[in-house]
Amino acid sequence: MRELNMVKAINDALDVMLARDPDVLVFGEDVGYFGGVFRATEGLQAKHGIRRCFDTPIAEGGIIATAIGMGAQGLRPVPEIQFADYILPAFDQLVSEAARLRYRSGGEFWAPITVRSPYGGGIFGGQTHSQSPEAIFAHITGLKTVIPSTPYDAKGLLIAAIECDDPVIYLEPKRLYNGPFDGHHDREIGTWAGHPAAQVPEGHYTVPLGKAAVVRPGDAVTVLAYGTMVHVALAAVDETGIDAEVIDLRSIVPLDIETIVASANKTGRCVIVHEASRFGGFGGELSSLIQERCFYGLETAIERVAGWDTPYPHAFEWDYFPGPARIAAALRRVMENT
Amino acid sequence: MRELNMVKAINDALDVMLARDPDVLVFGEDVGYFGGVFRATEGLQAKHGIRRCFDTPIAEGGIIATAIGMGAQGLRPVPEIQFADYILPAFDQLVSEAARLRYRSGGEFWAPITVRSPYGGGIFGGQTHSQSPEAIFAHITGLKTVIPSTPYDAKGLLIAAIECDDPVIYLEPKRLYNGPFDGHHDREIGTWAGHPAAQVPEGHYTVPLGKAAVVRPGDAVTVLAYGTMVHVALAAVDETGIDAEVIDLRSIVPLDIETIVASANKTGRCVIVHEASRFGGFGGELSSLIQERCFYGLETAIERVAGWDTPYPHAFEWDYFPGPARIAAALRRVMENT
Amino acid sequence: MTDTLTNRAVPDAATQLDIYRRMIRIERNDDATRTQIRRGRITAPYYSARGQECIPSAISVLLNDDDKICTIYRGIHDMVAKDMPLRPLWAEICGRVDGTCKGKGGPMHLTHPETGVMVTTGIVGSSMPIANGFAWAALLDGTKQVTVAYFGDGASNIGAFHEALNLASVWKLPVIFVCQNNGFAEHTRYENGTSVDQISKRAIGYGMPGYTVDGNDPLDVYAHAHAAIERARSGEGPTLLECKTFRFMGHVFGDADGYMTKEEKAEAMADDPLPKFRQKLIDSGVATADQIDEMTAKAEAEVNDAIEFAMSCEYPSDDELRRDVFAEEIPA
Amino acid sequence: MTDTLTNRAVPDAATQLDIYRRMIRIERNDDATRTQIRRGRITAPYYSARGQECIPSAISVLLNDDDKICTIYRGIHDMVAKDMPLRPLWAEICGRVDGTCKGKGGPMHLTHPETGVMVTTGIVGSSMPIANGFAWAALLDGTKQVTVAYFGDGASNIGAFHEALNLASVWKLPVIFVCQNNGFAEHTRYENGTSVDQISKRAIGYGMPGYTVDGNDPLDVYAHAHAAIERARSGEGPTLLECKTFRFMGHVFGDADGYMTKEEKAEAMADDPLPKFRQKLIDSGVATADQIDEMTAKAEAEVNDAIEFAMSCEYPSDDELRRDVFAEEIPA
Amino acid sequence: AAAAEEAPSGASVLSPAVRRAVLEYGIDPATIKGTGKDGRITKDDVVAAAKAKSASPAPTAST
Ligand SMILES: Cc1ncc(C[n+]2csc(CCOP(=O)(O)OP(=O)(O)O)c2C)c(N)n1
Ligand SMILES: Cc1ncc(C[n+]2csc(CCOP(=O)(O)OP(=O)(O)O)c2C)c(N)n1
Ligand SMILES: [Mg+2]
Ligand SMILES: [Mg+2]
Ligand SMILES: [Mg+2]
Repeated sequence: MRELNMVKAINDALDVMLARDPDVLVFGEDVGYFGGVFRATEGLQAKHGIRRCFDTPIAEGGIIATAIGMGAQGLRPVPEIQFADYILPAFDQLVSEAARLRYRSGGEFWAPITVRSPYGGGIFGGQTHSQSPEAIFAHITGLKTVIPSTPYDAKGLLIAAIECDDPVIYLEPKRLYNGPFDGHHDREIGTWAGHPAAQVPEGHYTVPLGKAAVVRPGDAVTVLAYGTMVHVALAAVDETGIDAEVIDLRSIVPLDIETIVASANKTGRCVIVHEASRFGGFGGELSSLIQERCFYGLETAIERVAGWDTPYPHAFEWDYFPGPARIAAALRRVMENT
Repeated sequence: MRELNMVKAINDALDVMLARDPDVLVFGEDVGYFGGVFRATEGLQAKHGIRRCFDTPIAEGGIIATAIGMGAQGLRPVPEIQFADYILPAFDQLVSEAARLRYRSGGEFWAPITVRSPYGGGIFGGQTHSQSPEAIFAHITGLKTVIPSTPYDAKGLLIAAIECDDPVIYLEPKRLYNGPFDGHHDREIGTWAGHPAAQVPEGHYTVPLGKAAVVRPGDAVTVLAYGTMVHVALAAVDETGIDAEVIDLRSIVPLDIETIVASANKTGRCVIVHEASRFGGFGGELSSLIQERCFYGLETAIERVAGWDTPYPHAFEWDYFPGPARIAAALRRVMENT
Repeated sequence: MTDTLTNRAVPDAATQLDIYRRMIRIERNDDATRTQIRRGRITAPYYSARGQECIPSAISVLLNDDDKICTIYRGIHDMVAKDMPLRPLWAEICGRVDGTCKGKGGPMHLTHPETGVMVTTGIVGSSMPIANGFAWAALLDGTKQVTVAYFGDGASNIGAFHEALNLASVWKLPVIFVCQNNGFAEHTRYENGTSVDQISKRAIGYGMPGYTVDGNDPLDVYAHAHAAIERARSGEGPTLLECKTFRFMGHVFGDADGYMTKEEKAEAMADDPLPKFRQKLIDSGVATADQIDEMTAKAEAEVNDAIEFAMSCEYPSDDELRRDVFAEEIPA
Repeated sequence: MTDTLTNRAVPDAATQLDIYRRMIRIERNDDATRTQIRRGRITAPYYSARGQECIPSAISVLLNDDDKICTIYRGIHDMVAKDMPLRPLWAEICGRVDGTCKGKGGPMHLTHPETGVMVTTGIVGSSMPIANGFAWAALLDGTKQVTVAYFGDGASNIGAFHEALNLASVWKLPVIFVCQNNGFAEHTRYENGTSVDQISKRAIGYGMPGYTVDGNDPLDVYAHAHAAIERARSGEGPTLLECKTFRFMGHVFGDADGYMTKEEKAEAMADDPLPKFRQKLIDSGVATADQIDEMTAKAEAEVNDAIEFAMSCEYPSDDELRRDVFAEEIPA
Repeated sequence: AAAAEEAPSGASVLSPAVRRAVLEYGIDPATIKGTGKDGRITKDDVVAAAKAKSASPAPTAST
């Protein structure tokens, strides 16, 4: 099998779907001729033609709106928003239209669009090129939100998202494009080469939405993560030597609550990790769900490790970023606190 | 003292501030000449002049952006967004600019704006005229979010918000404009007349941001609510006869965590109530905070009573709305479950 | 500075009658809606389009069922003009399961794919750029389908308008942007929100034709719509039509109208497109008064039948609450 | 169809020299920035404005310190033209506590209220409507302060542009909207994103004057900016200036430039505003080559001093992380 | 909470999991020596105590 990094895996998924389904369209700013600022759409216009893969003006609201109309007429648009921070000008279209079309038409039509967007920090992007907006999407009923953490999953989840008849926000952890970054920014940073999940099959396959992956089985404590934080959490677990069960959620809507509950009931201890700032973040939902469903199974309070409650801080990137040390400290706390 | 309904109390707060501080400006769609679709700005243009209270085109992003620039130059703009559902086209301005200006200028300037907006359901408004978007604001660091539940608080909190040097989202529960709606939509609906909190002093006073109100002291269970749900929760408590402590949060950012923790530690039982849909809603943050800080004090799992995880449903308004019966059932459950 | 049409298409007699048929169907339907609300038989905010009947009627005679429209809260006239059947329309207004959206759209979000009524938004501006998506799909499929985006004068000031027109023009999409300029956005006058004397001039900024049209004159609307639709169908791209008109009933039914003078209102209402066109049809021998009365009676009967049908329909059952959130039903 | 200026103001000799001083200060600063990045002394995405120096320079000689500018990621030239001091500018680029934003803004969000550099956004379009707020404040205070909103050609296609221009015109705000049209938005050509051949034509849709200007000719920029600023200061409202130019270094420093032909690039670069204006100043006797060389050396020295200053500054202390989120410090 | 007022020491703060365990195993938490932080009783402590209890002769095994 071939080894691909995450960008190439995403490119491959788009290529497979463009070839397989004439209704699939790929577009966005610099996506066509140039191949995307992160190269995710490289070569697709040359191969599939300018009608299937094309550039757009800078108009995020208009891009998403166009996708909605296409979708309602039966196409499967896959717009790219260059950075997740630029989704906000399109927020109205996503919330008031894309997410709600199926419901308010009584199921007559819907918006089967997949919005791809690189997100997250650790790349010196500053305030508006580093944010993790998943929580605001997770709260919008009618939207699905998917976040891969490996090349294999990136391809399989993206194909599943495109084939899904609901609007999907597909957030790509840009810090993982080239390698499984584990948060040790001060060490040499590895690539995907040699990583088992960089083995990406050719052709069509899916990773189902709503199924978490237990990426490290363990008995002592449950760690919930997604995106870049999966790798950071794994590093922290390694470094503490604690027998943690690390779960990669892969999609936060739909959420694989069964896997989460089973693990939490087994370990009685949970640490939730995300890059987004903590207050009002998705960790709150996860924590409450576990508390509601596993209350009498909990040995200690559920902890959240997250970005600080500040704007994404240009000058304090690695302080803000919930790195292995912060996660390890939380792991130790929940193991001690009984 | 005068009795005022909530709209009049808000109007009074604006009037007081326009008179008191020449930097205060009030504007929005139909706000000037017409006095606002809910009459909140009635008479203000006539009294304070067209430079201080004026109409805008339909351009929510532009309205908020203008307010940001005014604020950065030292004015205190109080824009109205006619319905909270229309805030979304301005979401980028609120998140990427208003909330972040102070941080990224290193404290050199900021956006002391107060965005007033009617929100919430129970008025047959359907999908785009009924939503409760507080959770997406609460997650944005740099924004404060305030929600009054009585005329007295509405005036005092609004003045505090205007005087606050940070951007404040001030959400007005439109269902409460004319009376303390308790969720019994099938009964005759009362007005504010005779309600103690409809006694609104003349002139300037503030209700501080970040201080919750214990609106009904009790020992058996803590109920956290804000906006319309305060009155619905009170009705449910009455009907069950349970000795609940009902706390009106009044502002969700800043959050009065001390009052919440003290009550939860006292009662060991909590029910959190909001109109917004449950998944990813603000209840998740509240529930996790209590769980984190009061873990060993909890006698039973914290419950959330909220809107269903559907779009705001035109045809099922009263099914969706977390009315007294649903809250009462939750109260009974947490009292039984030990 | 706005464009002037050189070749003016003229509707033949049958088409003129068809325009009138649509207009009177709209008018009878509007009248009945207000009556039902007044009588307390339905509770809904109602944005009457009384006075604006001519615009979608003269356009819709040029459209096929598979041509799409995207419209707004004040859009029932656009739907009725597109010959959307009234029974499912009324059932939807009443929130019944036989409504075109199973009662889940309600009066502000009516849609009916069979007649091309695809998107109705309550958020000003949002439906305009969505129209581009339908148009793209048509391009890709190689059909001649066009999409009409209806919106108000106030809506021409929100960002979505700009993005919609620019995108449509860059991509030469078969869209007709129809601004129903009734002079007010809620209670705010045109000139207090709009910086240009004619919205059609904005077309210049998008390299597309823009026309200001008498929205109360069916022949003027028809001629311009004809040109725009021809242009769209032949792959040349979008057009902006500004149709000047007036809303007789104010913004929302029940509105006070203190924001204009009595004279101003009376003058605008004197240009009622319905009696004017009726008279014209009779004068020009296209139809007799009897024929028109018959047409009116027929429309009225259809409306009454739809109302009674709607009132007899069931409300959607509780399980519907959790259906259509996603493709799969969500758990209770 | 775009407007033509009748009364062209001409800068006197001293002003011309001042324009050149600003241009060379920008150019030396830009050159040094690229050198520092190349040498690995700073890590930051850098959006060079090499080639666009003339635009803000010819405008800024007409502005006072209390006139405001709102600009974008590609905006350091606009700041330097506004005579923002280079030490705090560089300290900010390097993320140091002596930076103009205590290191918390970083290279994409530089601001400096003392010289009127108020808003710099990374989100395309967002700063344009914010400019209106400064202008409103000026109206209210009865000052003659104007605000300049700088943006790119690509930015003229996003909704914020439309709302900004419409609002400014409806309210007759003292704003000058300056589009620095360099022919590309990232790697996408003008015509693939923009539906009109001249962005200045969009002014028609907002009832304001719009001019297309040679952005590489200081006298042309000056003349039009002069008219626009006069108009703004006298309460007549906003103007749209489209200044045609070219970005020599591509979108972001380090960019491949495969998206244009070598000839196209060479031709654009041949119109370098700097040597052209230098020669003109010498030819017309405004300055000698020596004077200009001295000016250049001075600019270079200032830049070098600023860089060494910045490198010697401390990084902000950890407590700064939690300051300036709100007026009050947040708890750790 | 009610439990907090009764016993002092480690037995006073029982996590929900421990509370359920003592109920299931029918063990009085006051009889258990906690090994957790600040002498807190862990679920393992309860399980160990239960094992010890069943290992000792059954109190009344009337067959
Ligand atoms: C984004 C947004 N802002 C505000 C509103 C409230 N609103 C509803 S209709 C309306 C006026 C629209 O005027 P116009 O576009 O002229 O259409 P008309 O109602 O006159 O047909 C406004 C401001 C809204 N629905 N959406
Ligand atoms: C809303 C938004 N969309 C996309 C981007 C990414 N982006 C950054 S610069 C740029 C091109 C802007 O082009 P133009 O306005 O012509 O300015 P220039 O860079 O040429 O000076 C784009 C698309 C962004 N920053 N914000
Ligand atoms: Mg899909
Ligand atoms: Mg109107
Ligand atoms: Mg450009």
